[in-house]
Amino acid sequence: MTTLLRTTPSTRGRKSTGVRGRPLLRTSYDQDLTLANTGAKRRGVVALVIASFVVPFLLTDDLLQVLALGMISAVGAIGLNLVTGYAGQVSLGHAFFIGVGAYTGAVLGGDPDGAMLGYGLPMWIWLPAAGVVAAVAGLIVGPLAVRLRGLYLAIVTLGLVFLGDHIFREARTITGGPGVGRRGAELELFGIDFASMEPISGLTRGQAQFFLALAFLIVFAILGRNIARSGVGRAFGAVRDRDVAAAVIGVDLTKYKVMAFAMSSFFAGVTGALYYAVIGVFEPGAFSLLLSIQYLAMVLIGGVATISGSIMGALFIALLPRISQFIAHYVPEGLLTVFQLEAILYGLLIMGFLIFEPRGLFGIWTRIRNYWKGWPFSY
Amino acid sequence: MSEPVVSVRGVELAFSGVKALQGVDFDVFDNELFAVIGPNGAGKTSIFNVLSGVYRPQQGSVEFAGTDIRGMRPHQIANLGMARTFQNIELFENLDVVDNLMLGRHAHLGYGWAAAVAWFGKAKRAEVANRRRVEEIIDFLEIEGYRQLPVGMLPYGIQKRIELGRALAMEPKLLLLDEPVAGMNGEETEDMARFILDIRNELRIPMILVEHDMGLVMDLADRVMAMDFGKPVATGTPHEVQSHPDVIRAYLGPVDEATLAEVQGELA
Amino acid sequence: ALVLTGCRSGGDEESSAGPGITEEACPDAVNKDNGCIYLGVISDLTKGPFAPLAVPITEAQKAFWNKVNEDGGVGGYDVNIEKYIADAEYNPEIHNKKYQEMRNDILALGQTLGSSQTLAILEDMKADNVIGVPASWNSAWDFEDQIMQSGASYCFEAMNGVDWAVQERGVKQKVLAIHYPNDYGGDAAAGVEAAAKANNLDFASVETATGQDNQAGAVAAVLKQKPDLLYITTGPAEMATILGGAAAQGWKGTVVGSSPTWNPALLKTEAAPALQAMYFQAGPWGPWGTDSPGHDAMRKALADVESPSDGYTAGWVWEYPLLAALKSAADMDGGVTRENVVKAASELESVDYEGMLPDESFNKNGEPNEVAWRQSVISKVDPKAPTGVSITKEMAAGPTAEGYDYTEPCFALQG
Amino acid sequence: MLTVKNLEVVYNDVILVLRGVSLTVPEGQIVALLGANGAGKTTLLRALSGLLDIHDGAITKGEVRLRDTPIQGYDAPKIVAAGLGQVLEGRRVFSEFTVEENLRVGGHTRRGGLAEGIEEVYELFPVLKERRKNTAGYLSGGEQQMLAMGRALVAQPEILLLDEPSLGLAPRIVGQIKDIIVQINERGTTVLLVEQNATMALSIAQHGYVMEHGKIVMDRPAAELLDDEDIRDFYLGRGDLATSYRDIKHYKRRKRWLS
Amino acid sequence: MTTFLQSVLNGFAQGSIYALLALGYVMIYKATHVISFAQPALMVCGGLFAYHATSEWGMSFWPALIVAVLLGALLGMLVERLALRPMVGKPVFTLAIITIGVDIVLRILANRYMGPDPRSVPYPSGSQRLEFWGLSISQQRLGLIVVTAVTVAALALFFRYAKTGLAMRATALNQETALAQGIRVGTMFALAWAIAGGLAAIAGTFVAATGAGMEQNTWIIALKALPAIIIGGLDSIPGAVIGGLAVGLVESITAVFQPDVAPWLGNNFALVAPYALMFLVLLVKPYGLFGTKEVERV
Ligand SMILES: Nc1ncnc2c1ncn2[C@@H]1O[C@H](COP(=O)(O)OP(=O)(O)OP(=O)(O)O)[C@@H](O)[C@H]1O
Ligand SMILES: Nc1ncnc2c1ncn2[C@@H]1O[C@H](COP(=O)(O)OP(=O)(O)OP(=O)(O)O)[C@@H](O)[C@H]1O
Ligand SMILES: [Mg+2]
Ligand SMILES: [Mg+2]
Repeated sequence: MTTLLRTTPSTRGRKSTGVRGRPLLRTSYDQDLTLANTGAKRRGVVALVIASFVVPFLLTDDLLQVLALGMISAVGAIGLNLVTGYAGQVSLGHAFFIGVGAYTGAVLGGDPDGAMLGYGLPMWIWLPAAGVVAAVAGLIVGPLAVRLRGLYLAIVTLGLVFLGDHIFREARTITGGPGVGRRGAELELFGIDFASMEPISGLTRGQAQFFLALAFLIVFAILGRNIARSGVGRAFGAVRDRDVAAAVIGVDLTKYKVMAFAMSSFFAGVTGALYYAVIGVFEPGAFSLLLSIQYLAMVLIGGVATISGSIMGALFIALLPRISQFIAHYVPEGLLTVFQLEAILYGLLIMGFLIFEPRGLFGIWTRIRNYWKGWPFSY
Repeated sequence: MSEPVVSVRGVELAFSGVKALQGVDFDVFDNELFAVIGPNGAGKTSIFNVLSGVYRPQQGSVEFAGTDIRGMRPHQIANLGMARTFQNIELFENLDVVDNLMLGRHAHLGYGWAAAVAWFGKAKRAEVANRRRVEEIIDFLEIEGYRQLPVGMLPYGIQKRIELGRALAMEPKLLLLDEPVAGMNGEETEDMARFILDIRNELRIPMILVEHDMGLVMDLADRVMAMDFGKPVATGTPHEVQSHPDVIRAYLGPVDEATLAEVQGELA
Repeated sequence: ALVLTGCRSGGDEESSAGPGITEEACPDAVNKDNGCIYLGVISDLTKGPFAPLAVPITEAQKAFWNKVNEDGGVGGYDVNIEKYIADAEYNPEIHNKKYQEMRNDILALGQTLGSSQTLAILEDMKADNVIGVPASWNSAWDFEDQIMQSGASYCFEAMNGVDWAVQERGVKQKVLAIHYPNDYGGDAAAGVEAAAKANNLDFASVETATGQDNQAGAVAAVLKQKPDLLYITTGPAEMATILGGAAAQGWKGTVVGSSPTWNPALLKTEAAPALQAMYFQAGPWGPWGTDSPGHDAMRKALADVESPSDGYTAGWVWEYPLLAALKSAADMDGGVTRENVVKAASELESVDYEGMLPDESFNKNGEPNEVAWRQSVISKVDPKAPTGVSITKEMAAGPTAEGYDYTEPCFALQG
Repeated sequence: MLTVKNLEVVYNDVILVLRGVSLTVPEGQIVALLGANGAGKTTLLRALSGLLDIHDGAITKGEVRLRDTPIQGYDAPKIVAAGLGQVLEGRRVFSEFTVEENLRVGGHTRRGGLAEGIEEVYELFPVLKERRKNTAGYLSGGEQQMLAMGRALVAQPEILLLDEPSLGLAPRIVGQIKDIIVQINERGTTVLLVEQNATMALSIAQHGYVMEHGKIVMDRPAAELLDDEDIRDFYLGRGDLATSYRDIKHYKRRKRWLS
Repeated sequence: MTTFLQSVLNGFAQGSIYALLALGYVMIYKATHVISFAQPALMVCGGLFAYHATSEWGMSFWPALIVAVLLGALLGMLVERLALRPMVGKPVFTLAIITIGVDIVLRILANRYMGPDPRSVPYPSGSQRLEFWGLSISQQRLGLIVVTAVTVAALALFFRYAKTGLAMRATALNQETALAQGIRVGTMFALAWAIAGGLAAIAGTFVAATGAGMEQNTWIIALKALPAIIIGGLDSIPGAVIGGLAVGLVESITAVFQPDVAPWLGNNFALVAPYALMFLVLLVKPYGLFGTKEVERV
């Protein structure tokens, strides 16, 4: 039984957040199954949507870009959460799948006259294709997961990152090679060029990309949620918690482990393609262990096995450099330069966060929610 | 009686040095409650593991619902209609009660990953329909109050009941119960006994029961197989098995003829 | 306060003179009455592979502009290169993000380190009319208007190194280029190949990776190929490992490396004897200890530096063209604006390098084949020199570089 | 002598599980603690042996004293060192270890005589000796339970807390466990026994407590409890074997002392 | 043939470094089931301790090595106490991410100390080499191999005969049960980290004594030990040693021969060859060569 993401093997029962929600009256199972199944959730969603439309008009382009990239990586984080959080297969190989997606997107959607391979296909082809190619890569890796457990699997997937790095470095007509890199796919959808510096129907590039990323995130978050709430997501949870028991009740372990990898890689693939299309130029070094770890941090900081947690985690990691930059400028320079401080703070914030809130942002959110649910009576 | 639901012949199972099962033969028939008893380490759980495909016996044949299931993978056997509970609770502890039971219905969902991703339409209809069945089981086992709680934090007795529910949700053709009343007090044991009787009488599912609570076994079982050191030592009605000298020896340890007669007398 | 300044407020940030330039004095200004020009730096300051070089480069550039300010500034402005410094960890993605953060606040980039990194922002730079000083000597930059590079590219430097070795070290048969597979190593290897061809030498090349522990293949290649000349473009530790390893196993020959292969601290390692015997450096200009007014000024400005290195020298020299462009923009209609700086830079035909480089070495006004600078110097190991090397052959171009048809970069960065 | 006064325990800062529990385990006695599933018995034992914080639980009120020393602030190793041993609920053998390694870990705090200690356990449970080189995780449920018991005995604690030691054991072994408890008690070990098998527990205990919803609801000599009608009904099931399980026609209404 | 033997010898020496590092990972894994991504930083710090001892305190190599080991152990304990102890009982992957934070922090501090220059520790007999049968090996590589052998033997004995060794493994398997046996779980963690810190310091010192010494990018070496521990089996001491040596050998042999034998594998395939070997081993043995199989029965 893998215990990597669960608590250390100490308890028969597992700790849980505890506070019981009030029994909420439902009149049909159907209602119970809808996405926003409580009034509070529905109001929350509405508030979020409104906020998303206001934010781009309040912030400068550079911050909007950070947020847009954060939202795009949130899709990758959802993908990682599917395989690692929901299905319990710890993967350090996410960077590899993101890379596969990024290069698929760049090749299919890249400039046909550029120095690197490019076919100039439209976005509605290259984006899903990037996901599909990455998913196929996931399908190939999946069977390994059936044989391996826990950290063995984690390090093997880490091996993928190194092998991938080698391939990316050597496939120069596709990737440009180290120190050179290549351009991502052309960012054009419905005739709108999202990479253009010219205002797009009144919107700046930052605003336009923000909306593009938002739409992308909403679509994939819903897909992710669908997987999570369906029989597939439940089967993932069963495989994670107790795989023998899962098999004995009729869950095909091989099938679901492979499926988890494929689905997760699909999310990684589309993220990779879009992310690096927005970034513009990228080189093979981008898909290193560090990237995998960053995604793992998103999942852990956001909250394991929650879709909204993945999103919060991704935004947090995206904003973290800004946050540490902000704090670093308030600490007097002495022994360390402001940049060293910044880098150290990045590490410290991740640590501090996990130490003080091991359940992640989603845990904080649940606590706040529970508090308000009970308000003005507290339990 | 009619065709057996399960028919086990000459099963041998060994683990590096330990002979867990040797020459095990038995049949279980429709609507029968078949009990397996024996001292610790006799091989009872191993029989369950062989039946559900967790262990692969070195020898012998296992037939279930007309299919030879030896060598089949656990989920395939489950999909043929075999369900079980475990000696150590094996629930999905991070999932809530409803999800645990819904997982019991995994094979009945009838939609694939594509429908799941799309959700609306087929997947949603299937979820609603199956959820209805699960609610029936929740009613049957009287666990309404725990529906939305993660099972990990529930008391032991309730967890045992949920595990039974998960097995029932599979609509099995055969139900294997491994020590369902271990760790329960008298009253809880009675409740469990009642559920077992209801399953038998209302749902008409044949069962194999492994249990150390002799009172329960002798009262409920139609037939009993007693085992020791991986071998069946006696099979028959509760009364027959109870007074079998080998069984008494297995349970009480080596006894002389006089005490044996005494115990037999007491039991009779 | 950078998070907070993310608000879309308009108003005060855009001053009359355009982005990156204010009538207000610089923070901690030398000349309180001057306005302020802000230069950005996007470098590799903490975790990236070039941090050991980039930190001195950045320090030297701060010192350079500080001296400019002490001399009265440029066209009524002081120049500030301290406020907008960003650490991009040698990562194009972060480089891009950092540029987005500062793009409205700077007049030009006083440093943009890394080729793919610079490419990641080049289109935006062009759209913004921002010129930049690279921290490299890449032949590709000779073909970019908005990138101002000083000295000969790695490619010419390598040609000159090989030509020199043929003339002075009796290299006759075989040259082996060991290089990183990137813009730096690739550019140099192309130069080595051209020179090998021109000199009728056998040529072979080996790509190697960063990390001392990853040089076994390179060492084996040297032992197997037995070249008489080894041209290396790696980092210092890698170079020392290769040279030391090959020498320990009996190889003898000449080694020429580009300037990034050198660090004086290598003379304290076990490879020191081998280095002294075989290593030479091809460089774009004289090292730290060279005698010239510019070098003097630099040494004075950086007097309290603990251990001098040629990272400082490079950082210092690179800023001269930018200073020249600012000066000439100041004389134009409209004074110092981004547009004028871009225009001035593209029209520069010479730059006053205070003797560190010949004035005519910088010329952007014409086809690269005509105007690109092709001369470099060769230094030898000299434990007495402050940075462990001193010039053995003065600035010159070898026959290969002289005759090279320079219609495209030696090593194509993606276009 | 172990005394607990007015103990209150909370999990995750919110779930109040013990609500003012007081009890005494006199030196040299066997005390039984009964209670339905979820009453809080295991929680109480965790509180006594310093294992609460690993479950995100905490003592919020009250006092635990071991021979007049308050020990509620101690961590588990310190409590073990003070002579309090525990057989954890649900076996919890080190599954990747062999049987013998498990026993050796059990003797971690024992000073000397480890080999003899292990040998004694083998005498009590011959199966374990047969399986000494086997991986503990592959033992049958009952064998693991024996191992858990054996492991606690190697440490030779002065006070032993037993959490359902008879769980999943065949009747013959239950009898054996019972004998072992009596035996070690006679050798001077004080025992607090949590059991669902009330007949067994009460037949060897001097005193008994019944716990319900985190409170002690009965506190009587064991013999009296054994005679109490409610207790018989609730814990011993079908009274005196008069009826068969087959005759149970309806689910019993829970008799609660508290409700 | 000599080329081959020489590359084996070189690989063996380099593999010793990996073996020491791998042992560090294994120690921490054995007591906590966590893979510590802070090992690179501990190695760098260890090397710098030795550097400081030789260049600032004027010590010679061997005393400096001992100082480095002690300081390294202390640093390991400090890290454990500050960053890991509060997380006892939390999911191990959360802990792994925390070690990454530790690594970032320590490495920045180390870089701050190092500055741009490589720092090297002088080895007594300098760059002298031992020659035999046409092969050659430098003195300090030989010293490294001997030190590795001694360390490994000491650790193996410790785990074989000291009850602490067993207690440490018990802690990793189940903290609560270990506590209930009176094992000081915190002490076990601290001990594991101390040993890991000490091992990393030995590795770091020898890294600083060879080639160009310790510089800001040297930390990457420590990642090579990751395939090593998988090849050997995560919790096995002999496994770590054999895995480390295997990685060293494969790397060295691939570096020398792959460019000629299999050029289609691309440049610098040696960098990923250890991972290729790891895949092969796992295909046959899912728990590495000597790893303990996870026990699972229902
Ligand atoms: N996977 C395995 N590996 C090694 N030995 C095993 C394995 N499974 C079972 N055994 C051995 O086989 C024997 C029978 O075990 P089994 O679990 O079937 O007993 P049981 O009758 O269920 O006992 P209990 O009543 O104690 O649960 C035991 O001695 C056990 O050690
Ligand atoms: N770690 C935990 N977090 C939250 N609640 C818990 C935790 N452990 C136990 N509980 C709750 O505390 C209550 C008492 O549990 P406890 O395990 O002490 O009962 P018990 O009397 O030992 O029951 P059983 O007979 O089933 O072993 C139960 O309601 C249980 O759900
Ligand atoms: Mg069993
Ligand atoms: Mg309990």
